[in-house]
Amino acid sequence: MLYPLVLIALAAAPFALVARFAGRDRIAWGLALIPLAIFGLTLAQAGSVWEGGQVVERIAWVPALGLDLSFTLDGLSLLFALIITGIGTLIVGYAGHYLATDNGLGRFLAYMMLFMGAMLGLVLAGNVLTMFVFWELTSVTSYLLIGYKHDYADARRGALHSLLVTAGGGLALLVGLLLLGQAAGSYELSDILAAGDVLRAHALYPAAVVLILLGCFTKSAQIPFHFWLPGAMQAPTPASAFLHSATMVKAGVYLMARLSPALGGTALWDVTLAVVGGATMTFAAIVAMRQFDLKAMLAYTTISMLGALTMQIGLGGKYGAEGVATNILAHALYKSALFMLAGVIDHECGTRDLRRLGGLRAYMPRTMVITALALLSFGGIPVMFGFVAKELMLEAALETELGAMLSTLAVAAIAVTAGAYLITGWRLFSNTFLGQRSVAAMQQHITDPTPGMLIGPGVPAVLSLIIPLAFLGPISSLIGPASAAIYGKPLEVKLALWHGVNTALLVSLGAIAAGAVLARFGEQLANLRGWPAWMRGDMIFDRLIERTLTGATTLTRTIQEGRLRRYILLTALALLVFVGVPFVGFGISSIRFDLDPQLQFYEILAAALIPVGVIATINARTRLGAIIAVSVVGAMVALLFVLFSAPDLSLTQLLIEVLSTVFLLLVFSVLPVRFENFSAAWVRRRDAIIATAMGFLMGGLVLATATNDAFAPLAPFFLENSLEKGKGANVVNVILVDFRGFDTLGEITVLFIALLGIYGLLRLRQGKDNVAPERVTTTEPAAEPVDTKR
Amino acid sequence: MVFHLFIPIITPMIGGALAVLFNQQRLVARAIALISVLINLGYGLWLMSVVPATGPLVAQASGWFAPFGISLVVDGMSALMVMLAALLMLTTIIYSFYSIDEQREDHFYYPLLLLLLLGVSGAFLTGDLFNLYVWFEVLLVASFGLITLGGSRDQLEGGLKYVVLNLLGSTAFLAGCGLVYGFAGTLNMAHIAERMATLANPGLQTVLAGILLFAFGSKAAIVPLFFWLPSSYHTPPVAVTAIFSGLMTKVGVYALYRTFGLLFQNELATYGPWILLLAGLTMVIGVLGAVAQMNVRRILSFHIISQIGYSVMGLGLASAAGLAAGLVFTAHVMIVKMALFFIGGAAEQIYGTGDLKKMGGLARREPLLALFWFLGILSLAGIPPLSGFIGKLILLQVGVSQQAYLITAVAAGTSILTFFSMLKIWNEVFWKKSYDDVNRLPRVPFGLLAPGAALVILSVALGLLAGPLVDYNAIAGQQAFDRNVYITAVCGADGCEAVYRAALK
Amino acid sequence: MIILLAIAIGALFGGATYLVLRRSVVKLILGLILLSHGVNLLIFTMGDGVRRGAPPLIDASGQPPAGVADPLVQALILTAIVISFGFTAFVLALAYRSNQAAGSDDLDDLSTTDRL
Amino acid sequence: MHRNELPPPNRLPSRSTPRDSALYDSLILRTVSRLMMPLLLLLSIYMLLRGHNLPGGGFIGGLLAASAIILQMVAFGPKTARRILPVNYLLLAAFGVFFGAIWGLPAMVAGLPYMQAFWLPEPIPGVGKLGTPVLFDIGVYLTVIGVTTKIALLLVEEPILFPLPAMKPSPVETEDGV
Repeated sequence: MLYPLVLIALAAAPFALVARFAGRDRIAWGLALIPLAIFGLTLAQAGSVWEGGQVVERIAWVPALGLDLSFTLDGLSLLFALIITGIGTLIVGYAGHYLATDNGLGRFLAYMMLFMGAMLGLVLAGNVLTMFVFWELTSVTSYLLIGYKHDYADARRGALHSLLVTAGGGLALLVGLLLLGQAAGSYELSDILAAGDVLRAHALYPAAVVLILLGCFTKSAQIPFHFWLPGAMQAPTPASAFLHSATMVKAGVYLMARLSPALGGTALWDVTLAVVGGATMTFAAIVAMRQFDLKAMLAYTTISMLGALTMQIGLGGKYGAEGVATNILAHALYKSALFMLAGVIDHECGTRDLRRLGGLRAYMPRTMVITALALLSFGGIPVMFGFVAKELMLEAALETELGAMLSTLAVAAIAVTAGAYLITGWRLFSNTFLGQRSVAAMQQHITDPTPGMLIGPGVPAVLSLIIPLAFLGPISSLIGPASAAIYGKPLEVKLALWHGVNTALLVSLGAIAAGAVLARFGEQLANLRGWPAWMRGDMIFDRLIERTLTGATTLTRTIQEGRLRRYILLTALALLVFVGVPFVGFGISSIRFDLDPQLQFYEILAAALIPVGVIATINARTRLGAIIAVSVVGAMVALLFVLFSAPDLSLTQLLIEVLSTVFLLLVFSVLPVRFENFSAAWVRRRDAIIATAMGFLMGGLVLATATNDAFAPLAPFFLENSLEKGKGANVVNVILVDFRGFDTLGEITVLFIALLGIYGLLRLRQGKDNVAPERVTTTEPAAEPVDTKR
Repeated sequence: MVFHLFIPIITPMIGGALAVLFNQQRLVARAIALISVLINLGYGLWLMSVVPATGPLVAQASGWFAPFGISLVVDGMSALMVMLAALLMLTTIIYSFYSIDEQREDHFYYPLLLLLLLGVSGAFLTGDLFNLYVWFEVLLVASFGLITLGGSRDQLEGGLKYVVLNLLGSTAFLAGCGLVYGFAGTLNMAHIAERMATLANPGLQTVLAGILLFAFGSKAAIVPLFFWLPSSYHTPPVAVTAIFSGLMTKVGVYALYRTFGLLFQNELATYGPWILLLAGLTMVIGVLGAVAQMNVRRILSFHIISQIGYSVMGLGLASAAGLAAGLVFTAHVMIVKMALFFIGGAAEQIYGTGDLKKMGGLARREPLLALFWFLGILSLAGIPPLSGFIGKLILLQVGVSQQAYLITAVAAGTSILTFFSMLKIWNEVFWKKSYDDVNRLPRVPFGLLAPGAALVILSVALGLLAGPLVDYNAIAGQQAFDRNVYITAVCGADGCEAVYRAALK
Repeated sequence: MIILLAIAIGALFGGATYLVLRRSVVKLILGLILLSHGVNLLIFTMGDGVRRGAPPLIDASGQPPAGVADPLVQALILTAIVISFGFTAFVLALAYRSNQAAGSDDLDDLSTTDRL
Repeated sequence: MHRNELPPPNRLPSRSTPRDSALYDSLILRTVSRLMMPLLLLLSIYMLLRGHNLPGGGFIGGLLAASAIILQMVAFGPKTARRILPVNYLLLAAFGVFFGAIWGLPAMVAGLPYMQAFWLPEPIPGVGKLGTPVLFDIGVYLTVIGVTTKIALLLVEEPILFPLPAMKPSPVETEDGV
């Protein structure tokens, strides 16, 4: 019952296109029934998971490559699947309102459903290659969603960045997974997870870990790959809410969590994750404080939380596992709500710039309440779900086995981050809802949106409050198996709002206090100048792209520079290397000189006239002289043929020589009568050296091969059978028309085709552009429109 | 002995001659072309269905037995290639119906296509080295005719480079052919393989293998022998570029596989690392060329080179699994690359230019074209579940399992640049707002869209149903890498040398 | 004899290489012609020995004369000669047309299709 | 059916009137070629027929015949070539390939490999033994005549080649790079 879930979501994509033709919001809520149904179906299977079991399925795809579509539902997959479909339901419905006036809604929803299917497949995959398949699909659908408003250069840029970074990481991941599979002897997750000890001792382990982490870090926007995520905010807000906060970016976290029982437990894995995660968390939290764009602010806090999750996986232990699972859920709830709310504000006010907003409490009271709930959870204020999650994070930092130093650092980082969250949350809230109504917002009549639009953010925001108050028990049974999967061992989880007064609580309270104090100075902090360009990842990446382009252009100009003789030169040099080097190395010893005492004078003469003719051709000053010299060479070749027992060849050669000369004379009549020296002296010298080398090589090859009697030739067979079986006394002709008549058939076809080609060449002359006349664009392109509302 | 093995050769040959004779009636010429190709396609499919089970099929031209007569040998690799050649030619002919002007038709466009198919099929089928040369020349001269047909300045310029550099490669092949005969005394490929396996003069054999590597390398457009390709491929009509991209270099790859899988397998130990080096360079230089270009077809042309690197990588891995992987990749790239040429070409055709800077806005104007293009570039970049992913995965897997980490890394790294350069086209041609009013452009007619779309759908299908493809090529790779299978099929269990001795008493 | 032919072959290949590296389209073509001569002679020497006065014709006795020349290479060369004739004619026509289109017989002027 | 719009062909104005005069107006040449013509044609057929047993064959015969026709053409102009053999040489070449290829088919009908030889039991007087290889050789002969003559015709009919255009000076050789 697993793969149908994925299939349903994927199959819904074409269906979504219908939205183009019908009432927007209703269609969207109708479509939302599909994720809702998947949610229900998944939940229906939760029972067996909660009893400690797994649901496993497998469809053969490419068995020879170990690439099967295998699916497993365990605690961790279940948690993710429920988040994806649950939040997905709300967001699909929300999108109908958000994009109600957009003609592309159908396309948008189709991408969303595709993405949902891919994401479901990713978390349900029971085989790392299957997982990778869906991993890449999420990158691609994300690209399409970020670039949804592709008329704007920023949207294209953001989409390109996100795809290049995540797909580049994906490649590293693929190689890493292949190494992992190689080491474990299987690509099945269950086998890999069971082979933890073997893997950690394997020689490929470090390489595999580094590559896999590259994949995860890029996907989950860890430093220094974080920059694509703010760029991805070019996507329409429902997509941001779904992909870039609740689901896709967590794929990296998911994979790290998934593999940590097998790969974790080493300094390489644990410390890398803890340090990179911690750094990302703190850095992004501080950057978030300074943003003015609502979505950018949320994007940075998302990066921060992704760092926090990564860090907790690295910190490990029981609390690490519990913390990861709990934080994933808590974050998904409040962050998707916040994104949707940002969309609501944007939608209603026409801007999401904090400097232009303000005083909305009077006009959008419902929105304000929901925002407040979500922000409380985000800030980790007690009784909210975010608080429970943050406590676990602190426990993980305190209880980690990575040593006192890292533990202390982690605690400090969490405290700073928590404080920064408070500031961010406060800034967001106060600048939007409190104070005076700003000039920008005054120009239009502003109210709460339709209730339908508030369902999306409302449900998760309210859940953030209700869960810790009323449903900690049921949620524990969801978090428990998930934590167990991360921990790698069975785990009893009992979430609680109140753990008593312990270190975690104290730190937590300290952070709240510190944050409250800091909030007073928030504005000053926010006014700090932005990061210099060389420190901004997206700028660096732009420059990297630029450098790649210019580098590639320079390289290509150098290599493919246009002149035929340069190409010929390189080709000749390549031949000298490909053949000359092995010849000098291995073949030259095979040369034998057969000095024939009976050599006749005219034989020597004929052979000697060939080099003479060649040199005469080279040195010819006139066209006619060159043609004559070449003809002499041809005649001498014919003479050699007749001297050495080849009358047929000789005749043919002579006739062809005559005809070629006629053709040469005909065609060359348009070309200049006299030649000059075409090249500088040194060029001629260089070419002469290459030509000499070529001559020696070919002559040497002939000597080495022709004097070698390793094997008897086929020839006697033809001599023996020509008359009797071929009915002819001229063996050459019998070979041509019978023994190897098939060659001759091809040969006359060559002649015939050459004629067709020449006919076309001489009789068909078309203008410069064969396709259609060049269209002239005289006007400069208009500047691209600036997007004000996204 | 399978007497009808000649069908894929005879059909286009007689078809080509007849199409010239009836060239005055355009419809007749078209019909002849279509029918010939369909026959080849059907026969190729039949071959693919039987060869994995029966092993190589053999026929002797003129009835003279091997190693004296010319053998035709079809193993898994040949059958696949024969089928693909016909399939791709079919799409090209259909595309040509809608895109080729009447003047070209009057100047023997369809006969040239058929004769190109003749050369390609002959090269895939023959089991005789000199006969291979002849078919190479057939396909080469047909390609000369096609690339220059039309006679615009660009075509002539590019054509001259194409012709001269290819002639040099051909000459090297002919010389190599002669030297192989001089050394081994035979031309039958099975017989050559058998004699070479005795290692009578390993030094000389290494040199001979070097010549063939050069000759076929220049046909396959590996570094540093690719110059002819980007100089010329963007100059003829789209249909011609497309079929060239599908077939020409792949014949070179096929010949390289034969050379080192069969004739000079012993030399693979010596050349393997160097082939891998060349493969890596080919991938990187090719893709950087693509990154640098700003024209749809020129980008795609450089990609051909880059992808040849992957095909050659399969050979450099020097194992049956490597060949199988290379074949899977080659089959995939033949299909997808042609599809992209068709689709990009259709865009070029309606826009009147292939210059990225002048194009734009086609995502809205031509959603179907955009859809298939996007799927195509995903496939080319190796995104699952399309065929490109299978091709990339199998190559990387073999690379990893054979500890060829460096080339594996290069192959993986190259594909992100591939993706980048393809996205460049996507961004500029489809997503970017057009400076012009796109709605004034003519719509892409069905006939220009269908061939590319069909090939993209095929790529999707090959990805989703990759099991049979991979299984088939595993067998094909084994057949191509096991000299005894080939020799036994051609000369019997005792081998060609025994036949040779018996025939000469 | 083989050494004699080897020298001729070396000269042909060397001269051809030099000629195809020139800028003149005429010399390029002449180089290609020399190249085909070189290859033909090369194949010729690859036969079952190079013989004098023993063409591969079967006389009235019905038996090939002793020490007869290798007929196979001769057939191969015949094929090669004819093929290279076809190519030479094609290249001639192409050179003529490209010369006409570009208005120059300097090959270095023909580099627009690679311009980036 | 859709056709993309193409610019009008950039045909040369003189294209429509192919020249029809001798390339080299020489009495000796005319006389010699007139005398040689039948001889050469006969010789070519002789060469074709005896080829199976003595030096000769389809190639040599075809080349001889083509040389004869080309000689005539040089002396009297292209039209003469058409008078000697009133055929379209291009179609003759196509027919030659077709003719050569079909004689391999009878064997396949009999379930034998393509091009396997069939011989008439008795020799035909004046021709010798007749079999499919000989017929194939005739296909070769026709192809060679057709191709070679047609190429010459195409070149001769080029308006730019004849009469000779004014020579432009050869470029002064400067080396502007390597």
